[in-house]
Amino acid sequence: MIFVIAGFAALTAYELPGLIKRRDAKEIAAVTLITAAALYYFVCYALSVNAWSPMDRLVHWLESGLGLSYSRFG
Amino acid sequence: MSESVEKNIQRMEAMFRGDRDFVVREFELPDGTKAAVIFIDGLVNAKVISEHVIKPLMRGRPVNVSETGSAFSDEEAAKAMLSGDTVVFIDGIGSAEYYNTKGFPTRQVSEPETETVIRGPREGFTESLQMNTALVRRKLKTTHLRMELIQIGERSKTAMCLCWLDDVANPELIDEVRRRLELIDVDGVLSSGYIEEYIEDAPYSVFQTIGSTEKPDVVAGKLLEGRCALLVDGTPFALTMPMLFVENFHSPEDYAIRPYFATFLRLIRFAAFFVSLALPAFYVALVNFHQELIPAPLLYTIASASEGTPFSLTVETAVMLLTFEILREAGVRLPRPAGQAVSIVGALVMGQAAIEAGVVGAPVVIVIALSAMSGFVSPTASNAVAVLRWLLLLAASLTGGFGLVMTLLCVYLHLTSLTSIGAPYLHPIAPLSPRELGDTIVRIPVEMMINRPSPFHTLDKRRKAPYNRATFTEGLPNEGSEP
Amino acid sequence: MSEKKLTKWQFISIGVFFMMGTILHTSFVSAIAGRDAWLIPIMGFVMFLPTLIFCWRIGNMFPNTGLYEINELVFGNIGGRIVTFLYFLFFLNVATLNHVEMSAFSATYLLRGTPIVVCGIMIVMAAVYAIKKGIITVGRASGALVILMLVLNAISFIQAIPQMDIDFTAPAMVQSPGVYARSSHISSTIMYGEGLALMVFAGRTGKKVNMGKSMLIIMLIAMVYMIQIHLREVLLLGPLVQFTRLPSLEAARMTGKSDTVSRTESIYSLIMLLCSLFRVLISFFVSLSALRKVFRLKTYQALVVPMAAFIAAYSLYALESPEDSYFYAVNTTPFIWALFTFVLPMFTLVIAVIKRKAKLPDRGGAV
Amino acid sequence: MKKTASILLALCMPFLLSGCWSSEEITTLAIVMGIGVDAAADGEYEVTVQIAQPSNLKFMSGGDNQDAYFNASSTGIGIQQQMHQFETELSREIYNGHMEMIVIGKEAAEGGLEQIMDYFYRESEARFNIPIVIADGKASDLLDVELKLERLPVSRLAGMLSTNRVDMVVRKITMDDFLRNAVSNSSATLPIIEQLEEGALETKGVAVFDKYKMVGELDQEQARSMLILTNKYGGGIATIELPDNGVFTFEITKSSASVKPECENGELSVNAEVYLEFRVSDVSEIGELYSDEARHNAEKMVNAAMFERLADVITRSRELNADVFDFADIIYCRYPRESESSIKNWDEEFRNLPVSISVTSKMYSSGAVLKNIQ
Repeated sequence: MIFVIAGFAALTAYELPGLIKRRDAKEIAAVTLITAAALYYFVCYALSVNAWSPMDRLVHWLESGLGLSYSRFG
Repeated sequence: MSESVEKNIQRMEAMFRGDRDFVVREFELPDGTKAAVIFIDGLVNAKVISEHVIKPLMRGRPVNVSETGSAFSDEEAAKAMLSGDTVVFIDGIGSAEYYNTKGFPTRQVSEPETETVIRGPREGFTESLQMNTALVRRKLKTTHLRMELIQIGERSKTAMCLCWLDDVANPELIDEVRRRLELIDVDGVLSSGYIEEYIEDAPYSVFQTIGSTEKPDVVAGKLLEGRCALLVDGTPFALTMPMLFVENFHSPEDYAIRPYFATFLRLIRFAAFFVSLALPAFYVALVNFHQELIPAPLLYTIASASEGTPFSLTVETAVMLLTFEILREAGVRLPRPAGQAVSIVGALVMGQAAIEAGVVGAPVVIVIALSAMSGFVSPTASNAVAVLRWLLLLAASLTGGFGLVMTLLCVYLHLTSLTSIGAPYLHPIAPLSPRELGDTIVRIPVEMMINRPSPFHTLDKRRKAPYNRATFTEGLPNEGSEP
Repeated sequence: MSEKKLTKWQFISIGVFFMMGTILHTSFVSAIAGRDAWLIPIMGFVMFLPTLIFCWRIGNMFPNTGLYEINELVFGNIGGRIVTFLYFLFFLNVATLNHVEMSAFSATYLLRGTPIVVCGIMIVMAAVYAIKKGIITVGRASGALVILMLVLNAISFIQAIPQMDIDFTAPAMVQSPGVYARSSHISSTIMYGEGLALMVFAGRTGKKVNMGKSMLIIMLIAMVYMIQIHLREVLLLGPLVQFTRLPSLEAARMTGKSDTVSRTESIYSLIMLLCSLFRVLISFFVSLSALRKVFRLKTYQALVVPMAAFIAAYSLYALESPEDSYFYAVNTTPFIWALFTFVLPMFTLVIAVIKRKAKLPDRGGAV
Repeated sequence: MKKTASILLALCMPFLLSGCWSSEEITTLAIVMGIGVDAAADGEYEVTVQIAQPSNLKFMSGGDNQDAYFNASSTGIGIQQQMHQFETELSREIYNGHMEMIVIGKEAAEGGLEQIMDYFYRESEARFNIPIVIADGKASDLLDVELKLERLPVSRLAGMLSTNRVDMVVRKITMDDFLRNAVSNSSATLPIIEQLEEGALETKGVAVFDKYKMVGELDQEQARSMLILTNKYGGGIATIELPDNGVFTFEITKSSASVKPECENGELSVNAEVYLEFRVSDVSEIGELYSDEARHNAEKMVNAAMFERLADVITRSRELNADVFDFADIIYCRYPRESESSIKNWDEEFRNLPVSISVTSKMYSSGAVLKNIQ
């Protein structure tokens, strides 16, 4: 399991040297941000910790908050 | 270039440092001035020199030889001598005259080994450029057939002839090829294989995007389709650009036999390509991952066959594949009679013994033999297939059907992204143009082949006017026209 | 020499291939509608018409401009980028949900023992390779692939006809209207709605490609395709269609008479795999180009691999448990999707028309 | 190009390290061909699994056919548990992708099949169209039946159901048919196979189920009439006892029944018209049959006999309170609104649902002989 994550993390970091050469600040920021997010979820999965998932939050808020869900009116 | 003959001869001898085949022949003109003839023995036709160069000079008559030129410097003279001309120094004249007396021995026109054909022209190219261009000229007796001479190779100075039909081929294509050829700056070009890799669009791809053939009629056919060909001096293989993927499955014979049989053969070649590419991987995926796809009786035979074998299925398949590749290579490398024996004996004995000894299961041998044999159906694609087969086998052994499908998709995408000098490689399939599927996967009757392939943006789109069969069919009795 | 634009047929083949990816979603509709599932795609198409009208009108107003450029033209620079960011979130979630379904499907049926995360990564790898090769190559490749898929689909339908039992659809249209409203809402937002992603390709199509017309052709072919899948499931499984999690695969397992060709569902599942991979691929690409438009990056090549890793990782946590994406898809996702596939396009259309009207009277020239 | 090549390499790296999970060598699989479930003490089940031994199964012309299969069985609470128990016991992994038959013992059927069925349809390897059979005695004995033509007892059972055209009393019921009935109001039926002495097998009749519990049996004649009424009868031999203890046997070649529900002002009723075509097999003393008059009274006799049998099966199913003829679905399809209320409590409704039957038959050949050779 750890190998899989290590493999993928190494891979995403593969892009960085190419980018640094191109000195494009915006792109480097975007790539590091996304890689960090990916790693966050992967590590949570490896340690089987429950990560924060926006989709889940949105669904629960819609269901309980606005009641916008078929499960309410069956 | 100095006036006196001796000084010229000494400088030339210094340049050639007394090679054995450097010949000097001094004589005197009728009016007493000294003259000398130098040439390279073996590259020239001695009879022509003595008859038409030395004798007329000695008698004061002019030299009547097809091609002459004058050299003003040592290099030019050396260059002329090296390409088979004879250089004449005359005392008192600052320049040297050279006459075309080429005459080195060449192989006779014979049937090519690689592309044997049952029905259709049998002549193949030889090593000499003059003979090859003559063969192509004989096929296309039109003034629009351009033959442009290009010289590449700093040391080898190989002469190449780029030929195309200037009223058919797209000038941009020709300029593009010429530009790529001029970029090549290498010291020796010994065979057309070198050039192929230089001017290819995708040199790292497993697939060949420049076609090569040994038969002038094939070259003529391709020129008519709007492509250009490159005849290289010293190799019997002509390069045809741009090449499409479907050409791997065309053989010159297709146009000499009935359309139905030709279509049948082409479909078999396509099927053989897929079988040789995916069969071992598919077999491993089937037995290791999707056992429910195998019908019960077959499942029993496979299970009982692989009961005693020590290796896992993937290792077994890989080992058998390797042995077949070794056998194939042995069969090709050995001289003709021995080669035949090795491959047959090897395959039979090896396979049989392996099964008896229980090292390998019988189904595996069948699968590998079938896939190896079907690889030979299209020689040009077989080297690509031999490499991809291993990639597919790896994917199938790791992830079964899933991996197999994904890798096939990646190969397909790789093929679509390839271009051969600008023309999309999978032309009628990837950028789908149904009308042109006619002459690629299936062979429609000759009458219907009216347009030239579109990716080459040929100047003259139509191959010929539609064939007016009606004119002579009324007369035939069984027209059903009797009252 | 080779053109860099998508021709009409290539765009339609990408669209149809994308819409064929709904084969994994059939349980959303058949779980609710049961034996009338095969009528739902028609109602879903009707509910999807407003968005189609949006594509048609916007396509005519701004010919050959992608969805994101339209946003910027209509909402100005900042507003456009915000709307594009909304679309980015939408398409990211579309890609993630499709990815979740696909990895759950391949983990349970094709590669029985493999953990879900590995299947996820393999799917994403294939998507990365395709995107690295460029979307024009994918367009070119999808031309022949779509025809192959449609032919294989037809063959598996015809092969199943002897097993089919017509009177499973017998008491048609008798269920309560709420059931029909709910399932056609699901169909129009999830199955058809995600087709909005195709609007992004408008910028890359050749001159003579009319957005509206091609989207209409794509959606009609998709409708016929969906009716055919549902019909096959209902006629083979009958009332059981409400209970199975992947009815199209169970239907494939049912067919097969003679023992030799009996169990062909593995081949059918590979077709399902390819179609849904394409759906993940296109929505992934679309969210990537949205990100690029929002942050004005020069190329998205650098973003491909990290974004793929993110989707593979995020899909593990997007839903409570990857196995039961059905629960969300049936209850809350249609509302979220409706926001993006119905409300946002309508809003853009209204603003565009108002802007067009405001411009025309005073200057009288086209935009 | 170098970039994509390196990316591909890096992407493959996680795989080479972590190996392949779902790849099972074929030699490590125990190929399950059939499963038998019997009720054991206090709610436990005895599961017997028939596993093929491929090496003996290979076709060996004239070889000694030692057993090409072996049965393993174990008792415990659920079925899934037993399967794992087998895996520990046998050296190989259980693989039921090729399962051909499920055999269920009579007591287990009477006890209710929810738990058994739940394992089979939730298990993603097994298929929906596996035939299910009820064993009159214990399922494990049925799986051990003596072999005549086949190499596996399971394939002998499967063969019995699908090919015995001669006496088509029983139809092959697959798991999805059974589940479909369990879902709707009509009740499911499963064939019962009885093991007579020294290895003879016979389809004894049909077990009737209410949802998942077995509530009763129909004998062979009733099973045939049920098939005729539900229009699934492929043909078979039937006999009629004549008054002076003669026998009139005829072979039904074609039978079609059209069952039409009617509803006059809220009153539901069903009208079944049955049309039979038969051929005379052997007859004790009717005399020549080629004359129209003789033909008519033979047809009248068959009509009467069949009418009485059809009526008998309907009364029997009313006793068992199981709608075996799918009347519920047929009525609901035709009159969804009106039948809404009665479908709710279908058990009582079915008991007093008026069913009118009419049988017409046609004898189209009296065999190769014009009249009895006497």
